[in-house]
Amino acid sequence: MKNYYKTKIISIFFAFIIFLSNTLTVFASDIDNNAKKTFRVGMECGYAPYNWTQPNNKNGAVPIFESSDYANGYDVIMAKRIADELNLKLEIVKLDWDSLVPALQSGTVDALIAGQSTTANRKKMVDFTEPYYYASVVVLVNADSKFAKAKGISDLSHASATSQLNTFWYDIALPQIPNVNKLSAQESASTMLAALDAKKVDLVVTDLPTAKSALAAYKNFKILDFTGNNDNFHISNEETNIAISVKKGDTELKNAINTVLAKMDKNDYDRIMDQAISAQASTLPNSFIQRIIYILDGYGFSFLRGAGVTMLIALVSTILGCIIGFAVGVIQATPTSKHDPIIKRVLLFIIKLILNIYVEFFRGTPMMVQAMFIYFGSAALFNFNMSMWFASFFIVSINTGAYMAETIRGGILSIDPGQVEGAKAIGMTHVQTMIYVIIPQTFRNILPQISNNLIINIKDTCVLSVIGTVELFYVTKGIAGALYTYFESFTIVIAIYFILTFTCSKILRHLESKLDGPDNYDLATTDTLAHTSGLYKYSESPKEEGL
Amino acid sequence: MKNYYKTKIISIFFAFIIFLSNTLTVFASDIDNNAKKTFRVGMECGYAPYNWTQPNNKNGAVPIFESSDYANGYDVIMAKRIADELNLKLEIVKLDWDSLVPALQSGTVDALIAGQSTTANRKKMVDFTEPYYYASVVVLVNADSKFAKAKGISDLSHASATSQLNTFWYDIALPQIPNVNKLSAQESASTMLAALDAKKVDLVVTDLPTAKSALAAYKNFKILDFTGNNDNFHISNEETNIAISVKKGDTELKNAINTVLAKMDKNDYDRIMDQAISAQASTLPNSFIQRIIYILDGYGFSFLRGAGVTMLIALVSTILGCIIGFAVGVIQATPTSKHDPIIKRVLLFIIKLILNIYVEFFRGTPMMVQAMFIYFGSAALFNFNMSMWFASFFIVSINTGAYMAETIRGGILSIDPGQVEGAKAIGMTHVQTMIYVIIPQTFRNILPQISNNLIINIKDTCVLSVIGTVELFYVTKGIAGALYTYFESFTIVIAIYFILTFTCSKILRHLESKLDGPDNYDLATTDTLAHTSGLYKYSESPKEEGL
Amino acid sequence: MDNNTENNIVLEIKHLSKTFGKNPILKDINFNVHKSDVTCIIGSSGSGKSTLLRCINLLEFPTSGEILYNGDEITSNKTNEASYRSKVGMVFQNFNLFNNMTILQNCMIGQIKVLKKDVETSKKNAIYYLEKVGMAPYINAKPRQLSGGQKQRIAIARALAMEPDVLLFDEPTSALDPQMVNDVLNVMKKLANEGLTMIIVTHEMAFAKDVANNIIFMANGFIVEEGHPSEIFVNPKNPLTKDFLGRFINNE
Amino acid sequence: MDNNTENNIVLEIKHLSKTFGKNPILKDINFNVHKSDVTCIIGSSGSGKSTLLRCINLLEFPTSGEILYNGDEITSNKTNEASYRSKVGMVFQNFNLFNNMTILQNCMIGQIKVLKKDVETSKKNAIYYLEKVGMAPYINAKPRQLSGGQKQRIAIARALAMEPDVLLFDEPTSALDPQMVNDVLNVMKKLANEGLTMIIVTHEMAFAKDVANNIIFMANGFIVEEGHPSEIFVNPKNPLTKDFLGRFINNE
Ligand SMILES: Nc1ncnc2c1ncn2[C@@H]1O[C@H](COP(=O)(O)OP(=O)(O)OP(=O)(O)O)[C@@H](O)[C@H]1O
Ligand SMILES: Nc1ncnc2c1ncn2[C@@H]1O[C@H](COP(=O)(O)OP(=O)(O)OP(=O)(O)O)[C@@H](O)[C@H]1O
Ligand SMILES: [Mg+2]
Ligand SMILES: [Mg+2]
Repeated sequence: MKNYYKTKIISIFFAFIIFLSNTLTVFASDIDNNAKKTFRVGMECGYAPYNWTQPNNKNGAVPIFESSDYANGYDVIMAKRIADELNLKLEIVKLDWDSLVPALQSGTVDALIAGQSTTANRKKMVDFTEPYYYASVVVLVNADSKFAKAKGISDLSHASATSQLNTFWYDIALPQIPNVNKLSAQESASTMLAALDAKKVDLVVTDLPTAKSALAAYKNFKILDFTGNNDNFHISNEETNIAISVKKGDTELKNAINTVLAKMDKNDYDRIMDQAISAQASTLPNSFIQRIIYILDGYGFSFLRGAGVTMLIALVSTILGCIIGFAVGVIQATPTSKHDPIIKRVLLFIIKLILNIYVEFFRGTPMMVQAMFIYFGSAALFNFNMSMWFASFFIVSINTGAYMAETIRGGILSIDPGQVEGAKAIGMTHVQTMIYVIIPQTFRNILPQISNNLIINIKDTCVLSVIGTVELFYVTKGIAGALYTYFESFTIVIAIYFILTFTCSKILRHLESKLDGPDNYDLATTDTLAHTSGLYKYSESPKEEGL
Repeated sequence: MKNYYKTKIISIFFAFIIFLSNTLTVFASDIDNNAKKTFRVGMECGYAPYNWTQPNNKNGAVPIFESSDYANGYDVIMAKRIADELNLKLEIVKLDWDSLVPALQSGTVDALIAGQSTTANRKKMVDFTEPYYYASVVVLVNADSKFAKAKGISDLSHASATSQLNTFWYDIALPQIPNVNKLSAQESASTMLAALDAKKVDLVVTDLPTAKSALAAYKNFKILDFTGNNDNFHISNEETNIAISVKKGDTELKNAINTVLAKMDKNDYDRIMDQAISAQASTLPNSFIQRIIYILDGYGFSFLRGAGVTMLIALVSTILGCIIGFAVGVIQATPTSKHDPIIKRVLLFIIKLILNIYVEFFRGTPMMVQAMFIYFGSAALFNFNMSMWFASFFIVSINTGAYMAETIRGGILSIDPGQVEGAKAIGMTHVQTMIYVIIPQTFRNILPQISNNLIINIKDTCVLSVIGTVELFYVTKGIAGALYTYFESFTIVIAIYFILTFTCSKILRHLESKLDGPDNYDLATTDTLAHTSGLYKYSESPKEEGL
Repeated sequence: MDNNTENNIVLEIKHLSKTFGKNPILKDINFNVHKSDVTCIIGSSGSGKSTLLRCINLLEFPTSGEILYNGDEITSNKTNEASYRSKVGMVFQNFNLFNNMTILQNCMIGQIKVLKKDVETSKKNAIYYLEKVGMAPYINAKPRQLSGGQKQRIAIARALAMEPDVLLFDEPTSALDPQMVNDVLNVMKKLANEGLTMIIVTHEMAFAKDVANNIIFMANGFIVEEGHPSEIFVNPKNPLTKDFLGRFINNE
Repeated sequence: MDNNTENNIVLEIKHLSKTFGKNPILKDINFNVHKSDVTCIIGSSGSGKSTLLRCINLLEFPTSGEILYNGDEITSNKTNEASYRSKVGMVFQNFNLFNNMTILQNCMIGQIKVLKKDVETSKKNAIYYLEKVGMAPYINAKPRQLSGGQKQRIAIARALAMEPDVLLFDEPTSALDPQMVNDVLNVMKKLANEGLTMIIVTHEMAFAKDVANNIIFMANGFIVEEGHPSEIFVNPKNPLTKDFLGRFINNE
């Protein structure tokens, strides 16, 4: 069984990394193949409780190859034991889930100890050892639920239930509960657990390791394990047997590992799994606050980078968008009179019409759809392959511009018409009037709107994930999925968003009061005037003073 | 092979329907089991080219049980042939993908002819007949690509490639291409094809029926089918064999079907598949415009309902949000002077602080995260189980309120302070001043902003899909996935969004000019005055007129 | 009207001063206003006349000093500003008409919302005062459609329609022609006779001389001289007053 | 200054009329302004004086009729409005100072941006005119911090600093005290001697009499009477004029 949600996030992320720098190639070729005594084991280092990443070597964690982090979990414990028994030097290689089999086939790693179930498809690609774990299917309920005392799946009749999307838990196991009220599948293990915690469902179906891990995070859950009971789910071994894989034909290693496994039985496995889960529970601290610290410790840099990307796109696009918005808003607020030359009026009419279409279209359609059309469509229609970065800036700017145009049109209309007349009366052209008199006053009045827009942009960049931009929200979903720490990760990201937006809004508020200028003025003294004019002689007659 | 993306959408949708009305239960019990001569076949009616829904009976489509629509496709053709040969009356039952096996087990249907591959898991739940199709894995490229002439998968070396997320095409087949540049998986078959069309990748891996269907939509694609060649993908039969399933133990029906299938061979299957695909191609018209009409014809009501939900949430929430925003904005713009009583100042300070936190928090964090926290969190923390509708209105309103509060604060600040003084001088209280003088003027000035906000809300309701609200965007994603008509469906939805937002923005613009009032006034005549005052006697002295 | 006793004092300004930032604008202002008094404040531009009126109306808060209205200290925290202002009205130098309302609504809103009169009475009353200033035909116009003098007359009518005890006028005739000034003068005289107390800031010395029974001359934020028009305009004592009134007295 | 020949005509107004909606405001206005003329327009409130000035400045477009500036038809489509207005300046009844600028910037911006003068010269020039109206010490203030009379003087200084050929004043002394009116009068007289052409809308008859060499009396959108102040103020011919000037002539 596999957390597909996580896979998706990580694989897209990984693909993006490859795309950018081809690091994987470099990485793969870096490995020297002469160290005969080394036992290279590939795993994801992010599929608790089988394997996970931690920032220190607590609980016997093993350093990850070419990284400052450590790996731990059931797989790592098993890998250490196998390496010990076979007298090999263990090296843990962290790989994307989708890269595991290719890495094994290419010889990058010697074996995969990665919580893989022995599906027929995989069997064609690799050779499996004997199972090193049996992941039986269990039910999780709230301890205070009326189903907590169930003795078999028929006692769960009429319960509302869910499980994870695209898993055999949901597709095959769940429907076996009689008269079950099967609700829609949850996208990830973490949302599934959150739904149970929120009592949106009576129970969830999952496997034992996941359930045990969940207990570490949710103390109020209870596991219902009907193993050995006839009134249980009927699931094939293929799905529940978890085994180690080696390169096809590498019988030598396979046999060696099998001899090690032969020394253990199911009880040993369960004991080791409990050990791993308790290590995980001890790694993932008990209290909410400490978990947040733990996540920040391990993933702080990812959050930072995501926040950086988000802020970069939001800031640049807001500025560009404001410029576009001012240009469009000013043109749209240009008055036409019957007395202007006909050419000017026609031209202005056409320009205004085009700008109107621009504003209405981009304001009126979701940015996500626009992003897809522009990014994919530019290539399909015009054969113009724009970069992901260019597309991101372009899309957000052009959207901000459309919104700002309306804001600015409104802002201009709300300035006292006397200001325009004052400017016209001293001979300013329309453009000069706008630049020196109207826009500065509009700008001050719409600063709260600009601040709103910047904040919207900070948050809305998340839709850019459809074209592969790795911004803050995208990063967070990945982390939440990897650690089952749904509320914790989102609390962190909410805090980060809040800090970003709050800082921006405070800076803009400060700008507002700065633009308002001081509440009082200083009277110019003789000296100042003499100094500023260089010529002027201030007359100090009492009459002048009295004015 | 299955389109998982689609499954997800449909299953959530379906679960929602069950949740609301338990229609499925009613439906299942409605079926009378005495019609012995009936052959009830379950399928999804939305997995082209195996089966799909169409609005008419063209190309020999069969009516769907208890529906005004018709089903057609490879499965339907096969079902008709089997029913004919066995002299049974065919009845097509449309079921959610996830409900297929349970429906078979419960006896709701007699057989599933639904493009199912014969995976081991399924084998445990149902009995499969002999395969009735072999879905070999193929490669799709652009006809003008340098890979178009490849003779085997090794000729595809170094190509950039992708496929659909969570399929064996991506997980198992794709990595078999040597040195492939494997990009991140696409969420659905439709985006996968769009990416190839946009030349973001050199090739995609898929199965033959999908590829053939794709050709109907994308004329510029070419299929590379290496079947029979050694240099091909190595895939197990389990994945490629497509079979009919009957209830476990129903050997009678299984054998009957097998005798029918025994009369056909692989060539027959391919011919029938081609027939289905050409029917699909003829169902799905060639030109872009006609396809759009076709989609509108079949799914018009779904679009309408989605648009209705979207508009309902957007309108109600914008109005509620404006009210919240005005309340908050007015309080925040209340001036405090040193001369107010200390209690009033402290109270106002606290209220302003709380409102500030509200505004900054809701402006500052993504609505999607808020939706999840509020919807799940309200139950987990306060044991308050809010309905999906209440949550939708609540979340969008409270967000709009936070944005509007800032807008209104800015709007109030930009009104000439003389207006406040004028009102105060005739003895109005702060609240009266706001209600009768300041807010009406602010309201007119910020109408463009309200229009912006309404439009944002129309579009942003799409994030409510995380809590299961079936609004426009959500509906569209489902339709796009079901028909492989990515650009067409999104063109439709862009048009719908545009119509909705454009109408709203025009209505509000109209309101703007209406609020501005007529450009000229009518002089009150003696009569009017006498009429209005009921008392007043207008003096017509020349002096009065001259004023 | 000169024989006012202490009991008749409506407004008492004691040691009032006002500072904007570092600039002192009003410095130790002291004067009393009796019932039915018409007090005219004259003085050069920027001498603090408007600021003084705004302080009396509590639109600006005095930096120090006291303002007593019918013997009550109104700068204290306990004053209900709104109800005080409904008794002490003000006509602004720049009118401050409500832009979102027609002329009629401008004159009715205060009566309806503050004085809680019904709509019919308010309308009759509004039209009565609009007629007095010759603006009755314009009841449907919006402020932005009117000429300066028309706006000024509306502002006067709006304040009168509230029928306050005290009215503060800030240059109520600045945008009016001599004929119109005359009309407004007559209205004011009539109101004074009916018992309305008025404080008028004006630059029209003739107007001040005609209407006032007390003249206050301000310069540099101080009250330089105060007295009956017959004294001030005929025999100004302070050299600043003499200088200021020079042109007017010569014209007479 | 009376012996102007036809060659000296700066502004020629021919059959000008203006209608707002259904209300005719200006009706068949005809008059000429010669170089260095000081034309005063008087008339009751709402008679269309401001509208006439705004038409001359092209802020309102005449419904019919012609305006010729130095012989050129300026209501035609070909006129460059901005450059015309840089030669024909205007001082507004409600000042219209730029709220986003200090006093100094208000007086400099036009010189820099329209006349393309350099910053130093503009500053010297601005301070020169500000000094003339006694507002030099306030160069750092913002318009909202000034009294009515102070704003009015800034508005005058701003227009003067543009050194136009023709200046249109809309009640330039309405917010000023008699002394200040005197000062402004002197400034204007000096400018007239230096060759500036002025059209002044005013309610101050004394001022009009002192400064003008041509008086136009308007009523109900018509020009009722036009002539030298010595005629109009002494022997008004039209009964409307007589009625209007009644109070002023009596006061004299
Ligand atoms: N935008 C407008 N729409 C309709 N009517 C207007 C508009 N502007 C001015 N008016 C009307 O035109 C008439 C003349 O106005 P104008 O401002 O020219 O008068 P004025 O002679 O300057 O008066 P005052 O001495 O009071 O300033 C007035 O009755 C006024 O109501
Ligand atoms: N908000 C403010 N901030 C700073 N200074 C101000 C403010 N309001 C007024 N002043 C200053 O206070 C002084 C007095 O202003 P005030 O308006 O009371 O004068 P005034 O006597 O009414 O003059 P006028 O006859 O021109 O209307 C002026 O110098 C003005 O610049
Ligand atoms: Mg004043
Ligand atoms: Mg006027």
